[in-house]
Amino acid sequence: MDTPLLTVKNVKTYYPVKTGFMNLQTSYVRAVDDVSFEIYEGETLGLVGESGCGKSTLGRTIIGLEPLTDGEILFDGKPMNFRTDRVSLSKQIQIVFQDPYSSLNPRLTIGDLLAEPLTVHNIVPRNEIQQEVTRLLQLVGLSETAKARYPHEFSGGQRQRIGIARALALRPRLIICDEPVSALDVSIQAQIMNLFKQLQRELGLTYLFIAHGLGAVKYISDRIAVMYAGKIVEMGTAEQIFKNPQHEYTKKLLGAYPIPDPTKRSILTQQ
Amino acid sequence: MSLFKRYFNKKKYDAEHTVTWSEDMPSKGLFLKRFKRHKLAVIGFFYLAIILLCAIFAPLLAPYNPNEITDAFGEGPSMAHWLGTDDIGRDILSRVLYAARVSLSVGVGAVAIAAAIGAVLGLIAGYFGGIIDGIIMRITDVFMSFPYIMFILVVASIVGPGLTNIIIILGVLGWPGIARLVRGNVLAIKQSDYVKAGIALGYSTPRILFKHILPNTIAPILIYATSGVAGAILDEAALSFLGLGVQPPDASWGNMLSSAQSITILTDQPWLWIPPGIFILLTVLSINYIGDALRDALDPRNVK
Amino acid sequence: MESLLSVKHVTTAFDTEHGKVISTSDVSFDVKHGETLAIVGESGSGKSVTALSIMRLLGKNGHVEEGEILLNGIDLAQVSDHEMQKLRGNDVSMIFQEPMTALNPVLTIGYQLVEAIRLHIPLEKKAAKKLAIEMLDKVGIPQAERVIKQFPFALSGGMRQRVMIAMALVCKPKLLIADEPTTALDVTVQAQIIRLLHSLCQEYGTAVMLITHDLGVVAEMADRVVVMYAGQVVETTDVYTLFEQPLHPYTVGLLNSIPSMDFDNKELQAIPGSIPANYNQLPGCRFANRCPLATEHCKTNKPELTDTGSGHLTRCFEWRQLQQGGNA
Amino acid sequence: MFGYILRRLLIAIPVLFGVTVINFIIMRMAPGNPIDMLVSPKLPDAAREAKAIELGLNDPVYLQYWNWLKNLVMHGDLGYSMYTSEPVVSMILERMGPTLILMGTALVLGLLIAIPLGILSATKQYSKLDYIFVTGSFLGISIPNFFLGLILVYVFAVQLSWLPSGGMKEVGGDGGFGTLLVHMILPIIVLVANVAGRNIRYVRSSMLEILGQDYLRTARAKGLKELFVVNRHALRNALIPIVTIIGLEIPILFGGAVVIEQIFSWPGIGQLTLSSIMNRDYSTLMGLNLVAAFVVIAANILTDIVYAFVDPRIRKSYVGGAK
Repeated sequence: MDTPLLTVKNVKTYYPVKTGFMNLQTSYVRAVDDVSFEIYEGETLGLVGESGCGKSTLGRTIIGLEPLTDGEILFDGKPMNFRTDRVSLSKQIQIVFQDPYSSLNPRLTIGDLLAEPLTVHNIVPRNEIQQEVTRLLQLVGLSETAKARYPHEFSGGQRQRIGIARALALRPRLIICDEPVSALDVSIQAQIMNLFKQLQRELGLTYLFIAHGLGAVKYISDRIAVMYAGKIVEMGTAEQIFKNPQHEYTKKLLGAYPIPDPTKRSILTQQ
Repeated sequence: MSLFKRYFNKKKYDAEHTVTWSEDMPSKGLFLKRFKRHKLAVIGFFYLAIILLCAIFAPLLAPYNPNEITDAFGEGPSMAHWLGTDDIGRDILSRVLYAARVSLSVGVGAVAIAAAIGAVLGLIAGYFGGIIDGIIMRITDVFMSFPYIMFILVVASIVGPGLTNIIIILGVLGWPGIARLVRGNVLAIKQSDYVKAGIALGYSTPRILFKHILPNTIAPILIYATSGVAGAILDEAALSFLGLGVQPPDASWGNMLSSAQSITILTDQPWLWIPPGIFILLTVLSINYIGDALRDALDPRNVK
Repeated sequence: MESLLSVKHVTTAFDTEHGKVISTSDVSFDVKHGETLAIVGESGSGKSVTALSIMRLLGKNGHVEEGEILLNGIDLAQVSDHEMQKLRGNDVSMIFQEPMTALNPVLTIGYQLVEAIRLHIPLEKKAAKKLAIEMLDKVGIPQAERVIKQFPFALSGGMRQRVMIAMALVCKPKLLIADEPTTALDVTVQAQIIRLLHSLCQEYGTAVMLITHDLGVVAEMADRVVVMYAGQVVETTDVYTLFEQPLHPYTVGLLNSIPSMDFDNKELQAIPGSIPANYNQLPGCRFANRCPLATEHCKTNKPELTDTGSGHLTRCFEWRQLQQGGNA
Repeated sequence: MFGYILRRLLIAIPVLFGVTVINFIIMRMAPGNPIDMLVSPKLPDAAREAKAIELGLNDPVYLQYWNWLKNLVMHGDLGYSMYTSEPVVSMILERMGPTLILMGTALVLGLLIAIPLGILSATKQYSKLDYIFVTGSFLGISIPNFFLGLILVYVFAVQLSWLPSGGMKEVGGDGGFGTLLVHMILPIIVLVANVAGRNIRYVRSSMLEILGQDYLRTARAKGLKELFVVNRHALRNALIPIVTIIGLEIPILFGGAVVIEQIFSWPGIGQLTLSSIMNRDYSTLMGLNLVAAFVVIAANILTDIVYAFVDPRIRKSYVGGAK
């Protein structure tokens, strides 16, 4: 494993909040507070933590959707500057969102929605666009007839598939998955997670998989980072984290996870 | 747990299995279906269509030239003059038909100007935020502090009355309302994931603004615009009634009504002022009903 | 001993823009005194509608078409509004999923709690306030005296859910219906709320009807389980048999969809497809389009809830195939 | 809470400033010589010239504006009417009373009708009652107020002659409270029809929004009667949007007053506006426009303050509410 695909060095994302009398004082919410880690090509790093721990903010900072207050992010060893080379970076790194009902423009048909990135960055010659849209749809398990339909005609699970197809349009190498399955039913979650794994096998993708469901993270991640109050408190392979967690918070998190086996009732037994 | 492994590997299941989706009604059908439920709005729609036709084809439909002095002075409705004539002998029916042009053009013209200015400023204020937003919003506050009718009266008295002036004044002073509405919508849409996805996909700001954000503000603008048209028609009528709108001899429902300010005309010649009043009422009423139906039909919230 | 609540063949329908929509059909189950019954199902399965039908909170255009809901012998579907209001919060009470919006934002916590008390317990304002503070302590809210004067927006999601539990249990009801009480909460807070619910209900002898889609929570809390799919009850059994020997393909599929905690890196067997939109009009079994065991017979006949022995009910013709799969 | 109010006041300052700037610009656009506007015509010419220099009327525009503003703020001097050469301020103050009586009563009565009807039609949605109130409110906002005024005069004053057709008191009468009331009936009916029409549907839609909230379902689950659910829980929340009506209605009422005072020859600001327009009396016009704008801004601030009382989230959050 030579240079990591993504290197995050001492990243901080602070939000100024106006408080006090007449809003004169500004205190800072330290959403992401000095985080460093690396992801290697083809790997899936799981990022888990409770709401408000800063995991989504971190994910969005990496792809330039949130302001980077301090620290450095390298892609393939080179520093990422979204102000100047947003276009080239969009072909390297993409994002899938959590809320299936807000991630698709309600006014565009699925065909237009998938064709747009292709035409903007002319990924394929003009006459092959429709073909490429069909390929993307089949890649995520949807049929060609979806092209003429509008987002409100699809279920949550299907919309997530469309979101994934859109992210794949520019053929990125790294995908930030910002809680892509948290809003879905358990059976649909399993479908989408299998899809993620299959795409990783076929296209050699690298994932930063953000979720608050421990089960999902365990199933899909090679390595896992546990976040608490803007900091990574523990990081290791999935087996290390689940088999013998070191940090107090990780133990508390694992202990609180309801195990789907009535014979091992962990929550009610411990205090 | 081996039970599940043995049981399930009888048939291979994987993600490729194509997925069926609910046969929901296409959005166009749903829109019409929900609009039709508002009976009064449908009636209003047909009424408005008739008024529009009368306005366009006024020269053909009107029995007389609106300013033509006939020999009948101040007579009541008769076979020759269905709605009677005024003291100068002009035929009321013809004037009412020509006046329809005034009201509709003011309504649509003023709102078009207001919508154009308001939408652009609202879009900019909403999307860029920060100081630009602060400045634009303070300007709208200032404009909205002046009582609307008084402000128009003052400006009209300086700039001078007349149809085009009225349209421009109503348009130029009408934009703050729409600007605030569009800004509110843009602020909400800006947070949505499909805009963030657009940024991540490397779309340019104009593309995001005009291809992704603006189309999603059209519905609220449309709903606000219908009440704007109704308001503009009422404002023009009020101005003309007060003598500062459309100037005689041109006909406007408002200035036809102002003649009724004299007690004699009010009591003895009701056919002079009642028809224009009724026309304003029916036109504004239908536009308001259509606006209400639009709000229900376009409201994404109740996509049950 | 007669069960506390028995729901018999209940069908609930809503009048909507597209005409009448039947959301649950032929739902039957019982809740015994002090028992925790879990109702498991995914979105659209009708589990929340069933709960709201019991509390008769279906709103203006929802109503119970057929069936009986007997609470201690009183049929809640027929009883008068006034009578129902006397029961709500006293004999049967309910807590909801979204703590952030479940409390009135412009009224203090104290006001809303005292109101719940004085509706059913004849106490003076002062005494009621004292009971309210005791109840807040009981549900583990620190500095209850201060919280009484505060407004809901000042409390976290977990705290607000505790206030809801206090409000629901203060009159010591016989049955508590909990509609996805922990879904909107973080894992650590969820564990605390599960412990709190369990201990309080045991202390008061209150039966719990827990509605959830999380089989982990079911395993932790439930004694018996009802599985619902597309508006119907498809399986009913005790919690141990459900995880050990489920007799309905949907339940099997659900259990297979959960990533297991041990590291056999078992491939997840996702249930393909989705719930058919027109499931009310289907001639046969509603799970047929996604079921690996589905036969022509399944597609044309409606399976009934059959007892496979010792009260283990399932709504499937081919359940024996699951049984022949033999035990683990 | 105090911080919140102060902040609202601070925001109002640039708006006030903006209003005076725009007013001054329009004044500059108006035909006629600024001297006639700002210097009392009673003074002999030499003194007028001196006063003109004193006011710096031939200084650059922004200086003139500054002097005008200083003059306005210090002595409340709005210049002199170009028609009656009386100080504009006294003319306005003299006529402010009748207009405020008219607007105030119309607003109060309008809300007394709109709020209960709006709530009733929301709680009994799609019932006969709801249909009647909504249709009534559509009529209220669609009928031009002068047309309604003419009809009322035609019916009540002319045909039935129950009510006077205009003015505040009988010509030469003593102008007691009784006659004032009688004279107010028709204009108030017109204004109230407008106010109620606009706000019944506003209250109804805000109420419908609240009726769908989760906390009402919680209240019902406690065993509360539907009546109490609406009165105690829903109404308290409906107060918040209802308070904003005051801020919205004042500017529109001014407009209505202008038309109504014309039809019913009511000696208020509206009539003064129209007479000033007819007489090309721009200085009075500017004064009227400015004062009206001040009243609107004052109303907005008042609304914000009342808003803070009604909505605890604002009351608490600005005094370092408990986190």
